[in-house]
Amino acid sequence: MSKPVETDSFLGNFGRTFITAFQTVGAMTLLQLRIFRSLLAIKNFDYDESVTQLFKIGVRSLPVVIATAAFVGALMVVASGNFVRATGATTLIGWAAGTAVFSEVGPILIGLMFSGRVGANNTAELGTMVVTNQIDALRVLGINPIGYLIVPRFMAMIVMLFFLTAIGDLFALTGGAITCRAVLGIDMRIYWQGILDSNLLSEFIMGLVKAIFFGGAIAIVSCHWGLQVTGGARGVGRAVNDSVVTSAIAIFMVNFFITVLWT
Amino acid sequence: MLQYAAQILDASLTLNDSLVLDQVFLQLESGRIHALVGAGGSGKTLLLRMLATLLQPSKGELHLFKKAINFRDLKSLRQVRSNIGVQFQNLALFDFLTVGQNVGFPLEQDSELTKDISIQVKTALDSVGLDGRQEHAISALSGGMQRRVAIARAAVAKPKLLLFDDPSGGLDPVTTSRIFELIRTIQEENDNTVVIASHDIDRLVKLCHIFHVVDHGKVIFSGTLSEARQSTDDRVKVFLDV
Amino acid sequence: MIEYVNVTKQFGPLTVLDGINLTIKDGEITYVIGSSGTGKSVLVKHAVGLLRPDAGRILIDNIDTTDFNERQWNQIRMRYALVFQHPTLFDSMSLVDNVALPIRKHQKVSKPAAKKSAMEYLERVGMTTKADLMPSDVGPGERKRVSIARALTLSPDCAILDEPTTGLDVVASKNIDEMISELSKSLGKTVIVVSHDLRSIFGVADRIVFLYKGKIRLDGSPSAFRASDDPVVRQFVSGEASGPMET
Amino acid sequence: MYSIGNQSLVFIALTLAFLGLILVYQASYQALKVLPDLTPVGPVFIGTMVRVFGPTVVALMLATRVGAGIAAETGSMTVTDQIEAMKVTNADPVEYLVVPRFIASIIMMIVLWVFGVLVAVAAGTLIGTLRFGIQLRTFLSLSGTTMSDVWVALFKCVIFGAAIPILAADSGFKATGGSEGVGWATTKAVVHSLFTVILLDFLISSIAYRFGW
Repeated sequence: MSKPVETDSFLGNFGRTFITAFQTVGAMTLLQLRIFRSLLAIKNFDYDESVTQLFKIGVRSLPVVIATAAFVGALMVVASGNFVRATGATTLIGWAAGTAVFSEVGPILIGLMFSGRVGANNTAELGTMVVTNQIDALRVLGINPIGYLIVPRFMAMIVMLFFLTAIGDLFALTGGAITCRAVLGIDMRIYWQGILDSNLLSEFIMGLVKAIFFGGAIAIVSCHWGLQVTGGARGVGRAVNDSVVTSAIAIFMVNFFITVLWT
Repeated sequence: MLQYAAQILDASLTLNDSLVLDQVFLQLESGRIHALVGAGGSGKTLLLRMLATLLQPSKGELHLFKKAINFRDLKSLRQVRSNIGVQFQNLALFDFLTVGQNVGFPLEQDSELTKDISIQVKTALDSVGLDGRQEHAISALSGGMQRRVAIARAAVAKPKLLLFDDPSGGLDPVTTSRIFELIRTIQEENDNTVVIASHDIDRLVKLCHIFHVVDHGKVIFSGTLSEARQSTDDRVKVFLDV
Repeated sequence: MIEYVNVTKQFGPLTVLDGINLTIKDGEITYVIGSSGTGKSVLVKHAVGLLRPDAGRILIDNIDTTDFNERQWNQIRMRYALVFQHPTLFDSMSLVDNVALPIRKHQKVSKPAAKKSAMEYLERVGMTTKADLMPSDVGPGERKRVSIARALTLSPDCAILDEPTTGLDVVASKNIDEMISELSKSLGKTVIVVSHDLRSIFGVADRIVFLYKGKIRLDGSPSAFRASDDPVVRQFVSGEASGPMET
Repeated sequence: MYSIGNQSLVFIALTLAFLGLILVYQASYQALKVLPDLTPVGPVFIGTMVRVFGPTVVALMLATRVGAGIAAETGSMTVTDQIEAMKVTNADPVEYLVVPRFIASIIMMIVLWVFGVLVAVAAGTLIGTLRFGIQLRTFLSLSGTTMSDVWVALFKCVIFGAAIPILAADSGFKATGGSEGVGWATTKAVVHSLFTVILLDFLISSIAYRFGW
């Protein structure tokens, strides 16, 4: 057996990264197909596990999503503050903050936070089940791990990220409004009026559509890395790391394509 | 007069609101091999950790080498620790270092020992039958070999107090015997005080001088095997199988 | 009846099983023994399709299962109870819910009914008083008993126990040994035990299979084992440090 | 330091490139609705990239990539008793494990910020010139960027770079109970550092705004 040549050159490194990337994407597509197959076999649907997951995911991430959203909204207002000060166009602040929050920054940051809170946790949970043989135990008991564990998580993440983004948008705007008054010293009414005037329904809906896809992507990525774990405690940590990194890339890529296709 | 290498005096320990060690008296006579036996979860590992100065008793005192340990005084704690060697239950080998670096690690931390590290490491690995594997990664060794590396690392600085937590757990009878033999050799060479926590009664009986039975966070018996046979406590007889 | 025909399994460059031929008879207690890392667990995982052989066949009741897919294996697995070395209870569920899960999934019964029948299984292993505790709240010996109870819920014909007494104290070990005898003698089940606990091997086994360097070194009754003049076997039985055995 | 920087390069490049693309795309698209003129898009984009999105997004990515890595590593060392083993041999785990990562993280944060802004601007220029037909010279203008933007961004980089390894190592050292504990610690490290970056970013930006920097 020949040992693979260890190239430490930048190019070799780059090439390896790409090959692993393609392998990962391939494995994730397979997982996706298996999820859909299990979804079709509706009789195997585990109602209890789904409700548990919905509850766990929602409750677990609501506080952190709200807090993030509020600060993100605030941040957007401060960021536009510099230009508003330069141009004096205070009415534009609501429009700028609203567009940014609804269409891009809101879904992306809430998605990142969700992947950190829920996705990473999911990878850790599944990874622990793998290294402690719990997945094998399910198989030995004649229970399909995809149907029992993965499908409920997949659906729960999509549903929950959708609602969390909707709620988060609201809090982001509120956070922006408070900052508008407190830091920029601009009347909140001008800010709210700006948002109402600029008719952001399309942006709002696009953000929610993004949330659905982000939720699905985070679910597949986090389940994939969770089921991949090898090598004990260290392996679980590494898988969580891979999971959040891949989720972040997926979020930025999916985000770009949805925006381009939408407009 | 008896010399004690370590004494746990009336120590209790509370972890997460539950009392895990309850008014423990444990005295370890110097230069002897001590066995720590008891059911799973009875507190053996906690006692070893306390002896290693890694756990501070919530109440009571820990004396090592005739001095009371003050857990706040980091300088004297360092001094005491350089006289303790521990083999952890899950080995705790540094997986980012090679076999040789693992064994040499305790030496590098002690300014008096930094001379000729590689020779000391070689001698230590030789004594556990792993000479020539200095450059290997930890993950390249089998479970039994890793166990021997952990023992070599614990013993390399010739500590006065050597603690072994389940040195043979999950190993087959032959490997187990080899590890117990190894502990005997190390003790005979350096005359250190050794504590072994294990379930392997058959082999402990052959190797150890003094037996301590732990049950529900209490040390319920300390003494030789013949003393254990005369004990009126059924638990002692059950756990020592005498 | 489980038959291994010339089964070979490799992990990377390491040959773990090297042409194993073995027949496990119904109703017997078979112990698979050998030094750490010789592939005892690997051997039994082949019997339930958790691992597939690189070469060779596996026959279960004269049916060749080598090329079965996951769904076909699920049917076979229902007849087995496999208890892993480290108890694999689902740590987010209480003990009774752990036992109830396979009942709920396979017998299509309501949750309370599943729980009630789970309690009956817990009674068999003497764990009813702790049924509502979480796995992390009980000791390793008790976790092992609960995972045996869970494995029995599918009323299997055969139980496979991977190192059931490793890491347990003397008392807990004896309890498990008694349960193993019980399974075979009064319930008539086939039992396969992976172990190197010499005490229980000679106390309980009907038949011993000694695995050494990927091959079966000896296959016979405990008395045949004691009488063997193979130096490796003798060293293993006596547990002595010096001898020809490589570890 | 090498591992913190090198492993993050491809990742930062990918995410920042997509960020650059989307920002210019959105900015141009929205601008077309209100203004006929796309000349300010480039300068404004570069200015915001340097001051706001550059440090923030690079720090968010560093938090997921490096923060999770540090937590995973120290966490698995904690639950396998390697940290305890260090203590008994008189090695200080903080000095041995955290200090080198702390220094590396601050330096790499600054390096990756420069790198990330460059990648994002390159990607943004691509879409600005090709898709919206903005003149290259109009687009690549530093007229929307001031020195105070650079100073504020640098300050942010140092603060974020310092906060991430501390939070991550802290949750790693507090890990308990096997592989599940490591998973928890890693999750906690990601969430805490993501959130802390956003919070600190808001605070620094507000203060900077108040003082007119």
